[in-house]
Amino acid sequence: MGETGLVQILEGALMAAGEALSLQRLSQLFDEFDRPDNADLREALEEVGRRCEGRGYELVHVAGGYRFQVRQSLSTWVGRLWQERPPRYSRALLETLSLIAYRQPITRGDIEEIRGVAVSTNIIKTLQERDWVRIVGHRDVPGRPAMYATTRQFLDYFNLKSLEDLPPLAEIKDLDNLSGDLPLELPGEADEPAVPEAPGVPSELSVHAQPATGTADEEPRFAQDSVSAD
Amino acid sequence: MGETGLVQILEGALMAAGEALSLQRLSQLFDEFDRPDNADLREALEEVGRRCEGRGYELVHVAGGYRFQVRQSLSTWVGRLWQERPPRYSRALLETLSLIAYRQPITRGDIEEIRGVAVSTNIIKTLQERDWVRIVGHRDVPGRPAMYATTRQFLDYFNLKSLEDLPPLAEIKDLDNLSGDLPLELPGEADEPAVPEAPGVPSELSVHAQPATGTADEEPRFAQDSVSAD
Amino acid sequence: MRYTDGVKMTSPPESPEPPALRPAERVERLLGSPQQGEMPFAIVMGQEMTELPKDLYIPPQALEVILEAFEGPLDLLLYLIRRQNLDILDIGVAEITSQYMQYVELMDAMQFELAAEYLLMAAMLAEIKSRMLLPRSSEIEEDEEDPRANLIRRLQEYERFKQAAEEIDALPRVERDTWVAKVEPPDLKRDRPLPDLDMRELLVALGEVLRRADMYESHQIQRESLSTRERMSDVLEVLRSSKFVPFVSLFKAEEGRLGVVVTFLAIMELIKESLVEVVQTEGFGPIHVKARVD
Repeated sequence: MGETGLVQILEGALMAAGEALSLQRLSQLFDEFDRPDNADLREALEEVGRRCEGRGYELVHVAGGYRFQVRQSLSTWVGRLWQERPPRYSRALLETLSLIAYRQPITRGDIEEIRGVAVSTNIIKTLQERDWVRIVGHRDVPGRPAMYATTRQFLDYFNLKSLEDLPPLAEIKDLDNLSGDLPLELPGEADEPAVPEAPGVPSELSVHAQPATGTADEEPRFAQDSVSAD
Repeated sequence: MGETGLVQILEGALMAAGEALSLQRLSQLFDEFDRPDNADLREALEEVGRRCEGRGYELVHVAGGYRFQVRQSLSTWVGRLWQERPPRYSRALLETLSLIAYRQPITRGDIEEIRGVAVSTNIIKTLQERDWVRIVGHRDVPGRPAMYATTRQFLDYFNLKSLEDLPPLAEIKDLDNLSGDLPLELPGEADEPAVPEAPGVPSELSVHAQPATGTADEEPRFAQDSVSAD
Repeated sequence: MRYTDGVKMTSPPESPEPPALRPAERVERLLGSPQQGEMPFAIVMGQEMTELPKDLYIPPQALEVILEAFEGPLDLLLYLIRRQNLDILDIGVAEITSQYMQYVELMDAMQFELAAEYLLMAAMLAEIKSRMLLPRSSEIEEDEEDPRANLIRRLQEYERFKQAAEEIDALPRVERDTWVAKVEPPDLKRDRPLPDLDMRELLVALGEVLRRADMYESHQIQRESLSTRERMSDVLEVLRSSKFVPFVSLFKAEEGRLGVVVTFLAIMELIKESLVEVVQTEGFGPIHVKARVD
């Protein structure tokens, strides 16, 4: 088998890159006169993915593009390569991160309102230093608070292709049938819209359409995470 | 084929390590009670190597141990992953080059006199290395300064048959129109325009001593004047 | 944990570490699980107490751990509700309030600097409780919302993000569950790309320098024929290598009359600028040209 075909070139580049490579970056590996088009690249990438069958790694497609990565089933062993344990993140950080992820663009005030506690500056700083979160603007209210959104690096880190791949938010239950120690229950109560401004699922979805999310991918409709046919 | 066998574990670890792994380090990926011995490891590594046949990478055995390496034959393509963006020439270099083009043969002193600031050696060196400028003689004055002219390569780069094809000087008089069409961000440009019109500039200041031109600070910053940092 | 050779394992091994205790579990460990007693042994603030407030027997050093375990008053309330396997929609405000107050009082008693949010929540709970105890007049009732509604909405909203945070934490993550390939690249012949230059950039630069030069009047660029200047360079190039060159050899007949004139002008200019030396050893003898310096 040839060793400088399109498939081999992609294999070599993806192995060496150390990060995900977009179709655009992959195409730039080639001179203009023999640059493969995106259809060629996709086809070759599928072949690259198939060739990972039975290997200790797989080709995955995340927000930033394609990358080889260790199969999760091997993390027990491969993780021992490094002395330090992977960083653990506090609940406060993860809750802040999830609010930014699902509700972006969002201000610190919004986050504090939902969490019911102040958000420490360190958490925001850590999230920004990790390149998971960035400021995408300022809300036009007094104080012009910064609005935060997640980044492509966030999606890459958590193996996501877009915000739509985030686990769905739990639904909010109706307040219609409040019971408990309320002394009286009257029929009129049921007519009342229980959660007048309930955000519900549809408004959650609108978040995904935000241009600021960094998910504008060259092919948002790619169906599988993993390209390999295993 | 299983995905958590010895071969797969080694593949995953070697791919993720980013450096060569010795037999000892590889064996430490395993719990004591199911640690493979060196013979097992070697055998598995041989299999890992065989499985690279026809791939864009290979398993090599170096002093530090084993590592995957992208095949040398792919360096042309893979190398482009790290290709630097071409730097930009400094304003000082552009001015120098344009004066050489339009006033050749010209000495460094001539250029400095017109530009009002010293011309760094690096600029001349860069232009010579690019083969755009050459020394065509030395003026018979004290110090015998070199006289510079542009080259055939300079004309070729700009698709000119001869210097006569250079746009006439009259055309560039209408500078504002010209730069208006250009999305140029020339170094120092922002600082400069105010100066020539500045009413407060004492006329007796010689050109050489003019500190306010915005380019006067270029001389100490050789690194910026020069394109290449090497 | 064993790797298998050649056999696909159905369930991939999990992280070697024991999973982190959920905060609630940590608290349970410290406090012991609540147990329902048979009979109320006391009535506190009108509330029957059927269990010992075990929360009160917290060793001081554990307090910090407990507080750390909660991400604020909403989290603490959620914990109290879930500990009793209650649905958020079923919370008995009076009971939750009293439990919440126990925590707050305890924290206070331990002189733990209590975040203002906890006290704010305590006030809110007390208000809800009092509103619910008030007899409701039937006219107002219809358009009056359940006093708990707002609190419940906030609890629900917080809980979904608390849950989302746990789910995000569980996503396969780089550096913990997977690693991105980073393999040695081949030897790279890295040629540094040269800057691109647009003729217009050059012109803008020249225009700028000329404008500056004009300003100081001392340097006027004359508009000379570029062909002459180019030819000056060419002549100098020819003269560069050798010593004396026959004057006539600098002319090329095939360039025609104009070419001859341009070359002649160039040599004249070079002489004027003292760049070349012209010698003629005898009258009407051959003329030789030499660069002034070699």
